[in-house]
Amino acid sequence: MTSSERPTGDQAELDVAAIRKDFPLLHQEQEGKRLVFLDSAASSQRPVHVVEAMSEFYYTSYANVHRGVYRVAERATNRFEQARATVARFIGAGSAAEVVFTKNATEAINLVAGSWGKTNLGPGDAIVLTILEHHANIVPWQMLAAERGFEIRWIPATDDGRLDLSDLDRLVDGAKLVAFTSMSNVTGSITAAEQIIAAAKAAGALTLVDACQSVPHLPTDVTELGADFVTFSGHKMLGPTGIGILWARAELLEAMPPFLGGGGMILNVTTDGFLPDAPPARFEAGTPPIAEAIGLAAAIDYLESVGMEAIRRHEVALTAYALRKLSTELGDSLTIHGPSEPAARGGVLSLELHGVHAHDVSQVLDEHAVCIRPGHHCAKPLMKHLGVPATARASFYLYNDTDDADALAEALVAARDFFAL
Amino acid sequence: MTSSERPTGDQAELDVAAIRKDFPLLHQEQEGKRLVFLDSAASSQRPVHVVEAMSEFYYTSYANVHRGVYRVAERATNRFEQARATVARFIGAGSAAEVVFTKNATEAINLVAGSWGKTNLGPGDAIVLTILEHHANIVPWQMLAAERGFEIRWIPATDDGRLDLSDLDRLVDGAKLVAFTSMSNVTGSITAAEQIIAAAKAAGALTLVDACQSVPHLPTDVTELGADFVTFSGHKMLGPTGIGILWARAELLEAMPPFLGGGGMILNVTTDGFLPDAPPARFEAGTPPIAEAIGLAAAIDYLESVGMEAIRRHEVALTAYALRKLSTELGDSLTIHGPSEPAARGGVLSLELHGVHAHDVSQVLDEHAVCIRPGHHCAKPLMKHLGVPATARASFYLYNDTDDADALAEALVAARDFFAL
Amino acid sequence: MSGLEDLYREIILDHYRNPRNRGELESPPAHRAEGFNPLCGDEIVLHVLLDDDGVIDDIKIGGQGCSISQSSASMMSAAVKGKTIEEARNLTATFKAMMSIHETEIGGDGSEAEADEPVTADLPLGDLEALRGVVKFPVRIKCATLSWNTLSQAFDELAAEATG
Amino acid sequence: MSGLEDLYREIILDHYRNPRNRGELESPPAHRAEGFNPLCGDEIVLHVLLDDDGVIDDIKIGGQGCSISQSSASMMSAAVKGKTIEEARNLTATFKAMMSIHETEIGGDGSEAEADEPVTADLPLGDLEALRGVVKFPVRIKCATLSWNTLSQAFDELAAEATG
Ligand SMILES: Cc1ncc(COP(=O)(O)O)c(C=O)c1O
Ligand SMILES: Cc1ncc(COP(=O)(O)O)c(C=O)c1O
Repeated sequence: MTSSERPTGDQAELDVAAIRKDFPLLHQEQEGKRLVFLDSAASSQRPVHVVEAMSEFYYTSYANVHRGVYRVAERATNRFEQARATVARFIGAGSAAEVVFTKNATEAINLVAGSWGKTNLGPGDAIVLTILEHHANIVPWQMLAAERGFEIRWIPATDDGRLDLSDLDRLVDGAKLVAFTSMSNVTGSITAAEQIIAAAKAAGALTLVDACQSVPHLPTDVTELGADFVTFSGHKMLGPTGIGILWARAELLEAMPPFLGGGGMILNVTTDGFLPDAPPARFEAGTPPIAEAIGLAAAIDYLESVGMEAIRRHEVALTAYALRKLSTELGDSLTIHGPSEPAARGGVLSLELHGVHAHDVSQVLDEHAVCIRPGHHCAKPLMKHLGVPATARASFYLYNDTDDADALAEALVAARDFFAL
Repeated sequence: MTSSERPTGDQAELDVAAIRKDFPLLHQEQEGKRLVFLDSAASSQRPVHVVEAMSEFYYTSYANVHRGVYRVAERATNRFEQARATVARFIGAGSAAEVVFTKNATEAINLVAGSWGKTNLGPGDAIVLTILEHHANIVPWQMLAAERGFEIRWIPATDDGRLDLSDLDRLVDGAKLVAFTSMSNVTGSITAAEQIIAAAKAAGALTLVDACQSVPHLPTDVTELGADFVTFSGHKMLGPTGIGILWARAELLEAMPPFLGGGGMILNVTTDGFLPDAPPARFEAGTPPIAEAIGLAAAIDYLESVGMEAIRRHEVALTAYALRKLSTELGDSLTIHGPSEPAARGGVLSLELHGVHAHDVSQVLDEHAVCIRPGHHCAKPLMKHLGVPATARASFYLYNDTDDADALAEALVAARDFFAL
Repeated sequence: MSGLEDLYREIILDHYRNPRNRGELESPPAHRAEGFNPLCGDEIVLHVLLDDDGVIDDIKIGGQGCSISQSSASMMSAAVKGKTIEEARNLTATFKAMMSIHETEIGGDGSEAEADEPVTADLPLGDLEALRGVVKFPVRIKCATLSWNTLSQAFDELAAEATG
Repeated sequence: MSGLEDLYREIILDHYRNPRNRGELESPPAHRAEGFNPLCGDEIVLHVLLDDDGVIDDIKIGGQGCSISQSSASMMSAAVKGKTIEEARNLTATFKAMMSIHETEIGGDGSEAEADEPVTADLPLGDLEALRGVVKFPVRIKCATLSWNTLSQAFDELAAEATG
């Protein structure tokens, strides 16, 4: 509210006020204050463009896809497949056939475990995970390991919540898969994907990148990255709920057996058995998230119109500002987990206000209309490593600015004072 | 277009003109003709109420569910759980905790196979399916059977596409599960669920009812039905894509291991393993279809405001009218698969225009703005049984009336004449 | 911040800052039970020691959590110490009845059924009354009930051991 | 119904009603290949008999399908009979190039890559030109290409047998 009075050089590149106009949810007030939404790492808000693209689709072109001959069904199928092509282009995939639509990133990882993992992992084998992982990239592997009896190794973390890669070569030696997050959803730490992928390749292991936190915030090129599997979710990148993405190299998908069975993934079915179709259809049993794919494509259009490079620069600048501001205002009473260097991290700040539990911090902040998320953020092994039961996580996106960081700092001071002995 | 001139006694109960006003897609014209949408068995259209409920939710109350303390997140969680309660009430479930949200009905069936099936079926065991099944209720069991080595038995069908239950007791004897459709998506035949469930119970087998085609069109009470698992999809009942439902008896869900692993389904995770949460959370790994649940609840509100009994009566009357009309206009040149008695079937007509392939029928009908679906309808075993490669399927819903049936008959006559030798 | 003062009554903050019965007991003879709030990561470790008449001889609380879950656990420990299992169960029912108004709305975990449990007693809650304000903050109800649910779990486990 | 007449040219309907080379060949010596259109259930069963010089000595078509897939198969059989594998492959490329304009849009099955295949020939298509109208009906392209894809599959299988 006082942004015009303050230097905004840090983030002048994005016209945040104009962007915010596109996000109706951000226009609301709470207790007479502008809502400050700092929970995009859990799920982003979405611009009218996305919501209206879905409404327009439902109102003009909706039908089930892939099997209809009539024009409306043909339109629906075309738009659905165009959405797949949009996703493919956005992440630099070699072909749209490498893009599989799932219900969320979690299903995408379960798909890799249940299809590739089930046919390639057994007793004597090993895979490598990291202590930074979200439960989505842990539990599917633990479930499979319980069934198939392979070893799970863990890349440890440093005290400030980055990966400790000092022992990388030994850890990946003999492993069949290295599955890791591109950016921690707790510490914001950006992992050294190139280094891990190179080490995995040298060891003959495949790589899965859980890119949930990076695809929405950083330019992504899966081909350049050289990974084998990349997974992410629509709802964290301005898209709707109900859709996630698995990208995988075409040869891998072609060699993988189906994950879920049903309509749309077969060439033939008799009472004796079935013949699976080619990817990506093979992995999309049942009616897919049709309107959600249209919404996701609209979200990508929106992100591209702002520019992924610009979004990244904006977030780095905003994170730098917030780190400074919070340490000025709260000093020793606050620990911010994660790398101190803004360029090494995304706009995710995991806060520990000393003597105040994250739940209580979040409760007080809500009174100030500041929305953050307390908890383990589905990363309990990392919480244990950091020695905290929970953190209060504030996360930025393209619609946040220094006003929001100021509001966060102010509310945190109030929380500290409220709970002061 | 001439409905005012014709007797409408058959279906006077529903004000179809008023209902149609709520469905923007149905307002479009194609080649100067009103669009006649007869593909609801594949996926229904949706009223503004449903689309607007989702938009409103995204604009005012969206946040990821279950973990936020701030008010917006609390609102989102409440509305999501209220949607679950709405579904539970709509189908007569004992408790909302018996309702699991999946991405579609196909995932719901795969969940039962991958969780209950995987822990309960092995060599020497048998399950029973029917020749009427959709691939969604075949392929998951074939995949599991290939892995675990149990037998699949098949309830045969009669020539007119109903179940042949003459040998039911012998077929279910010693089986652990009987999984069957409540209504064929090809022949419209309503199966004798009570009889099958009673026989299964007597044999000590559990039952899974694929209710995709009945829940949208008939009053449903799962408790009264006495089944163990019931599955259906949102998109066939005026709801959005991206959401399906598994209902199961609480004791069953409680005893079942997780299906997909990830965030939201655990009590605790360490590097050594994880502790699953209680149902339904146990079966909802990752960010659920949040907005889709809101949309589905709105769809249920809409259906209830019209009345499920009234919808059923309307469809029976309309089907009776269509069966008469088609046989009058097309006589011997047309075969309509399925029971001839309207009360024994849903509003799904699988047509075979002699000498004209379903694909070609559908193409000609599209020129008349009549949308039907040609193909195997994901029921290849049934197609084989009926001795056809494909049928042209027309299906009715609450927004269809005798005008639509007339348009269908007229377009079919044109198709016959076009391809006549 | 009037809403906040409703939630964070002085007595709650006092129990949070000076938790009663904090610690562990040797197990056995004490029974150990662990509870998780999967939504936020709060954990509670209860140790309950019963005498031969089924009276709670001692109870200790471990684990980590927010002010609401910690103070509720602390107050609970003080309230049930010296009580029989049945008395403690009745107190639990009374407390959960106070909390149940909204629990069904945010549960999604079958807690609905809980709300239907017959409330077997309507006991005076004493200090615990201070937690009534939590009802206005539905997400926090699970914090307040965590220790109580864990206590019920401990009793169930003990009963299962006895019969099993 | 001008659109329809574009799709259903007289020659297409003629091949549909009077399919050429309908039937089976003994296998071996003929090679048998099966193709499915998963979208609609159309099936095609090809039998191809090659002579020692790799010339298509005989070809027979079985299976069921719509007018577009059946007539395309019929025309294909007439067009490739007496041709070498290479000539037939070139004809396939030419035909698929004519059809490819929209195939990528509705494929979702990796057909995009196909469209990028170098078109190794631009042969006269003769009767097959009549299928050009299908391009305006993208959903039907898969009907028109089913027999051609199955022919390519047959050649691939033969090549694999020869080298394997
Ligand atoms: C009888 C039946 N079962 C299962 C399904 C699968 O539903 P979905 O595609 O929504 O998973 C359908 C719909 O296609 C159906 O008609
Ligand atoms: C790093 C990371 N991985 C995986 C996930 C799971 O995503 P979803 O819940 O959309 O499946 C999330 C989001 O919660 C995440 O932040």
